[in-house]
Amino acid sequence: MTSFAENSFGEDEKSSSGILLAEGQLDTRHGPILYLENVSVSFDGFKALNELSLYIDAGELRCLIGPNGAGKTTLMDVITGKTRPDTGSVFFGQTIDLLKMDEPAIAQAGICRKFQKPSVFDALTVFENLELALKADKRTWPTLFNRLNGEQRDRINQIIETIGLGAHHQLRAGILSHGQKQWLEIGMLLMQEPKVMLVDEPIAGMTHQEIERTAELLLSLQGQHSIVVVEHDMEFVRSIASKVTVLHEGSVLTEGTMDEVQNDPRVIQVYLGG
Amino acid sequence: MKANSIKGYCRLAAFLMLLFSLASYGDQEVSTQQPLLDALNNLKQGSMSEREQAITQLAGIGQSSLGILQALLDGKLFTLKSDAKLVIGIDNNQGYDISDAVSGTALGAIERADVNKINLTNKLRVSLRKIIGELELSADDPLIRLAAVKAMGNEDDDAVLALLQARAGVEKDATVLKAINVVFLLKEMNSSDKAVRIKAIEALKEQNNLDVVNRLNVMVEKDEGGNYLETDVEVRNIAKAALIKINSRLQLYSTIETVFFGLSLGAVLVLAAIGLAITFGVMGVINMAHGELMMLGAYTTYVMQQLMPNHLGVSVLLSIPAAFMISALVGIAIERGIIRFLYGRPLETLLATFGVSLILQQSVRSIFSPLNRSVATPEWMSGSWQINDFLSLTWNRFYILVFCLMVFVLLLQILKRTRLGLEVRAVAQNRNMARAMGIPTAKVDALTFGLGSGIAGVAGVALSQITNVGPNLGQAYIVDSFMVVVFGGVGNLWGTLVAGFVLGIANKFLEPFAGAVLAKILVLVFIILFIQKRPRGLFPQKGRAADS
Amino acid sequence: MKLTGLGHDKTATMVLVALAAVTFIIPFCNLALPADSPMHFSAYTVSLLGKYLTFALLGLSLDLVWGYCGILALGHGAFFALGGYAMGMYLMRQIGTRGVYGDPLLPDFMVFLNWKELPWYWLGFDHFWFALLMVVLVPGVLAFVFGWLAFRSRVTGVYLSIITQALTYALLLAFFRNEMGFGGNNGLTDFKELLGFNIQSEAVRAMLLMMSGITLMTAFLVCRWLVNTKLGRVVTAIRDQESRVRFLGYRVEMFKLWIFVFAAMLAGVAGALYVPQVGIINPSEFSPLNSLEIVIWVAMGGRGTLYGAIIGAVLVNYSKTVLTGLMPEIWLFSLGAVFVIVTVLLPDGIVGLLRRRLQEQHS
Amino acid sequence: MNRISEKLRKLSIVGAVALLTVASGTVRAEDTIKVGVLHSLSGTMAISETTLKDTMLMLIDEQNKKGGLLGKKLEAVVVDPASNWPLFAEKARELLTKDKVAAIFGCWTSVSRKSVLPVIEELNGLLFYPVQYEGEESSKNVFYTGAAPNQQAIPAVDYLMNDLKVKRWVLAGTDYVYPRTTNKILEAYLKSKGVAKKDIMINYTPFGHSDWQSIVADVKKFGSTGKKTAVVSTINGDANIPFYKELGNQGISAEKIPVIAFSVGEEELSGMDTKPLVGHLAAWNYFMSIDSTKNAAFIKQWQEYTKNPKRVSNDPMEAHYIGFNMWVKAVEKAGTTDPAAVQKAIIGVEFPNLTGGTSKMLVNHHISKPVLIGEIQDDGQLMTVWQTNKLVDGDAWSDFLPESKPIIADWTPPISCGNYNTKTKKCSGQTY
Repeated sequence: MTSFAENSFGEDEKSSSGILLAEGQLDTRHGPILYLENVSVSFDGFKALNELSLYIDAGELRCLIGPNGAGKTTLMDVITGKTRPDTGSVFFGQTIDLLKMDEPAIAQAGICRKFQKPSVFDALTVFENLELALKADKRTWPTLFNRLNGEQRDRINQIIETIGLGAHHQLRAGILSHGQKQWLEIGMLLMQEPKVMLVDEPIAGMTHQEIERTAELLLSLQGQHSIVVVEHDMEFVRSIASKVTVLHEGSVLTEGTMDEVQNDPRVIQVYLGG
Repeated sequence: MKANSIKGYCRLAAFLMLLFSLASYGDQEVSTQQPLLDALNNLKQGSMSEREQAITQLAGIGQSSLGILQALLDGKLFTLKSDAKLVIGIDNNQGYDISDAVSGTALGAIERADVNKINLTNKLRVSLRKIIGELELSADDPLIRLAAVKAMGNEDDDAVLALLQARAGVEKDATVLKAINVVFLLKEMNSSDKAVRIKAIEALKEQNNLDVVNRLNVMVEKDEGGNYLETDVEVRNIAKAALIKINSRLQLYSTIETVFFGLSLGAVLVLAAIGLAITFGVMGVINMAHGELMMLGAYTTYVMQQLMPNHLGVSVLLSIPAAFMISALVGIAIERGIIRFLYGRPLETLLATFGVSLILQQSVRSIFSPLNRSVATPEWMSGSWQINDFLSLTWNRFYILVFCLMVFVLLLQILKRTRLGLEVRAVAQNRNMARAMGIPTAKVDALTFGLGSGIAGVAGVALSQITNVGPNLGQAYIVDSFMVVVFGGVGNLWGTLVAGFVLGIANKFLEPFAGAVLAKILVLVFIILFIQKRPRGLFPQKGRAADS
Repeated sequence: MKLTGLGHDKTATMVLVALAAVTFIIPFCNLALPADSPMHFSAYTVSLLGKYLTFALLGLSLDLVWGYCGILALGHGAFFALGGYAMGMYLMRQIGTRGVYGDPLLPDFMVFLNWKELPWYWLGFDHFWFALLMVVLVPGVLAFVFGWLAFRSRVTGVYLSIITQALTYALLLAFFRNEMGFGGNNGLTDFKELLGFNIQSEAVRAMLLMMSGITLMTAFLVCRWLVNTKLGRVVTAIRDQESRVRFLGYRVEMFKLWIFVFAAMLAGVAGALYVPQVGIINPSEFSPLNSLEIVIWVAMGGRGTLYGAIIGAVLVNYSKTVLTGLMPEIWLFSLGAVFVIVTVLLPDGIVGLLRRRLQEQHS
Repeated sequence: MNRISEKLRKLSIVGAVALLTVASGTVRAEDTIKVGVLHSLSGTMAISETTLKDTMLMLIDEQNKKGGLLGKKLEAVVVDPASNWPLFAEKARELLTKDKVAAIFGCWTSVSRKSVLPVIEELNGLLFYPVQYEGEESSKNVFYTGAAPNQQAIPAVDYLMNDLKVKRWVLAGTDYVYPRTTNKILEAYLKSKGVAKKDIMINYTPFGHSDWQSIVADVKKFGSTGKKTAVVSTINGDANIPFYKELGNQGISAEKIPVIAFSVGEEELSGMDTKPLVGHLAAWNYFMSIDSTKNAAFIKQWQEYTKNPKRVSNDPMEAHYIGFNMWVKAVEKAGTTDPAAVQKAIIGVEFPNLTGGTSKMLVNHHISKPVLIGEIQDDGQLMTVWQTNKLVDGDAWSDFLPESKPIIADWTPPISCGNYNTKTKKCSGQTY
């Protein structure tokens, strides 16, 4: 069974095009860490993404905004391998072709995702949730005999502190508040030491303080990780984003700082419907 | 031995009699009175040999005894226990309306217990049928004449030929003439004259007639000695050629037949599954009691027939709404009583409904006894539609196929056109949103489940016409139903329809090679592999809804 | 579906103790004590309990798949039956020349359907070790192939349930065919010896009961260890949030497959222990309804707790035994009613009830 | 800590109680003679077996009216093995060890008998098996009151061959051991009568097969060659109705292609629409239509007992009737219900059957019976059209199977063996 896992994983690597560096290592010498070019996706007739092209630079914190149905979530699905685009190419760095990989492979390559509605494992404790996320050999047998060593333990506890759940680390995730779940999930992302974090509506259902702390958290992360945040709350976006991309009807409408974007007539047109 | 000699004798008698009667309808009535009475006396005697004799005597009498012979064949001939009088009885479900066998004067109604039926054995039936055939050769209805000719066709003895010869002389109806002609041609194939044989073959090879095929097959066969039964090589080759021609037609017809078989099997599967497609597909309830709801439908048919024993056809038709109502009500009861507490826990519904199915089964056992119940098939549903000698489609299957399509279309309309349908689809799509929009989801659930169950009941009516009506009826179909729904794609009625027919036809095309059991296995394996290719069945639900 | 709940471990220990009692005390009472002593247990009781324990093991294995991994397998009985057949074939070969036709090689059913030589797949079954190997291997391999196909192409939910049902149904029909050489509808029966001991002797029965008990306890402990490893947590996570687990970088199908195969092997062992105790194995064990019943045991006991499965299996079968004797005419009513009531009123099964009681006692 | 120990105590008590209830029944007053009735009352076989349960209750009732047995009353112990074969074994064990029954009357399918057999032999009980079966078995502890192949199949074929001049044969059966064996025997027999291979068509179908279209169509083709064709049906109960319906609808009448069935009796017919069946045949050792005073009395009693004037009787019922009375006679003869004694005593016991003859328990634990062939009438009755002029002795080991030809069963000394090989002079496979 395990051997199969290795093979299939190996295949993903080999098949990804051109000269390939050692596992996980990716080539961002040209700046961007994510390349999406002319990506189109359609669900029986309805074009969710339409010839969309987007570049995320290494270490940047990018915000995606746009009205409902603009294709934000679909975009994330494409990047994380949940949805296969009809056309277009998606590259991770120069070399790694994400379209040739499946979700686990992509995740292990270092692209992690937080879902719109917080999805944590209710049956498990906060600690266990993070433990599962921990970057480690994730094949079956190693997992079976896996024992946490000291530093991993520390790492988990440290993250628990970062996401402010220190008091609750033995509680089952199921009984956490909505906001706490959001954080836990962010924490799970961090556990995986990702290169790219895709964060879908992180502050939904959060109190003011919580929102501020989330903002701080995200800001503190930029630099070490490339982060893509999808959010409706303009205030929040303004508070964190240096660069904003507006999606509309499945393609990029405009890009720029919050102010540029907000003064762009097309954007106003889109949001206020003229 | 004895039997044969008697047959021969009777045919001769009949033949003479008939020539006579054909020639001129004389004053036989008087002259036949006496032999008729003798014959009837013989008939009353217990033993079969005497009956056989009596029949031949009756045959001798000719036309006038036709009525009695027919009654005898139909088992309508009785003797009164009181005075051993021979009577013809027409069943009126209390007893019989009887009339004197000889004079035909009506004698009123009578209890079942007061009469003895005059039984027959196959042997007697055979000779009886032939004799009647011979007598009917001059019947007024050309169809009857045709049947008569066909019945006599296989007999190769001169008496019959002579009869047919005589008939051919006076026959007006073209088809009957043709039939007679075929008989003669068949005989000519035995002629010693090679030219005649060839002519016969040439003439016959266009006929779709099994006797022809058999005769030709004999021609090209070898006997034990290894030399051909048909000595002449030229004739043999012509025969071979003719056989090839006919066999190709035969092939075509048998393919058509298989397709029909497949469709009708598919129809049954669809009927069984379509109700499930609603409760399971639309509502996500794994209803293990579905089979038992069908069973209820079947039992309803049985009860209806008990209520109106002498209007079979009507009772079956009335059973359809009745079964729908009953199963629907039971279904709603189940939904209200149990399932509504289990929404969002589809697997629990499986367990609960399994319990229900056990209860329903056992209740039926206690109420109707564990024995199968006999559900009669109305005339218009029994027998088959004889297209030609090679191809005939059984009526009941045919009707069920039609019925299945009707049910399907109706259901589709209900879901498309009606308010209920709209609400059902809405709830299926997004329960909470629907509730938010003020759709009474509880009511809709109940009605949906009722609808699905009702259709199961209707399916039961159909099943009662082709299989057992017993406590196990449900179990026999539940697994298959689930297969069909899943194969077609959950929540998609068209899927269910196509899936049913595909599986049915596949099964029927496999059966000849693989045998019934293996065919079923192969179909199952096919389903398993197919689901690997398309994890959501033939017609998967698309879009975001499907993912969650 | 609480994994860590009040009284969880206590109940588990209790179950273990009860099992231990059954496993060691009953056979002792059966063998050592004289028949007239009040504490003597008849051979009937012994074979009955033995059967229950194998069912419990079967339930346990299903709970692993369904309760923890969330795969509702409606064909789990197939693995049980396959294990049973493997053992049955060994027992058949042990008959040797003592068959009614005295054929040294062929089992009776082959003789009177005049088979000439032993089909290849019967070879090797005269060795006990080989049979044991097959007991785990055959179900294991089948589960692997089936699971590998199904999980990789992400067949989930009812689709998976139904094709597992299709699997067992197909096997039912296949083993039913006499051409298969597994004794057709009659299956394998009339066993004589197990490892040279008369299979009908009290001692062997007692030993079988003990074996079943020990196996069950070991399996129980292994499973408990398993679900508390990281793998166990991943599996539970898969049950609740499959796609999330995938996005964490786990190959979900591999974990499912692992559990599925492991459970199948357990089921196979259960079957192997079951056959010598009931003295017959035939295709009806493959019937979809049987597999459904297993699900019911687990649900009754309470899924996702392991010991719940054990309790459920024993209780359902015990009540079956009693009811079919006490009220043969109407026992189905009561059984059906029980299913309905339990599912509607006790979503967490009997264990759930038990646990609530314990909690009350605490507060 | 002590809470746990308390829990454990409670639990152990609970456990003990449960186990005791399982074990209970070993302590019961033995003031009656218990008779076990082991017939499925639920599940697929309930259709056939429930009737036999009622029959047994009736017979036991009657015996008690006559004053019981050995001065004791008889008590029926009814259990439901629920058409589940392993459950049959379990229930048999329960009856013998828990209820200590003197004899068991039960089983229908071969597989149920096979699964009960080891238990009966181990505990040395008595089983009376009332259904026609494939033979190839004779156990010390089982008495086969139903027909062996030579008491049903062979005579039936003889009738078709001699009286109906049948030349082509379709052997259709459900794919399990009884039809397989019967058809093997028949095939061998037909060949011995010079029937060519191409004139025999053999077909097997699964249990409860409900879609007969193709098979019936094949039969039709097979029978359309001009030669007289007949179907010998070993199709199992439930599948028969759709089978005959299909026959009728495809226009295969009894005159064209007669079907002779070995497992379709009055009771099955009562569940069918008999119109399309008229003239088809069945071979049994008893018909309800048999005109004898004993039979009339039996039917009257039966219909009164079931409070149903339309209730039919059938062959397995008669088998139980004979079997039970033979057992009674044997017990009286032996003066005890002890199985060993009864086994000895019952051999040679004679009892008048319902068809007017006197059946006898033979040394091979089968009984002698007349063979009747009847035609189905539209009232669901079978009218005798042929019958053996004397009783036929049941033969456990068919002489038409090469393997079992040399084997005989004789439970009297010196052989006292169920499968004694006359060639090797050996008695193999006896565990007692």
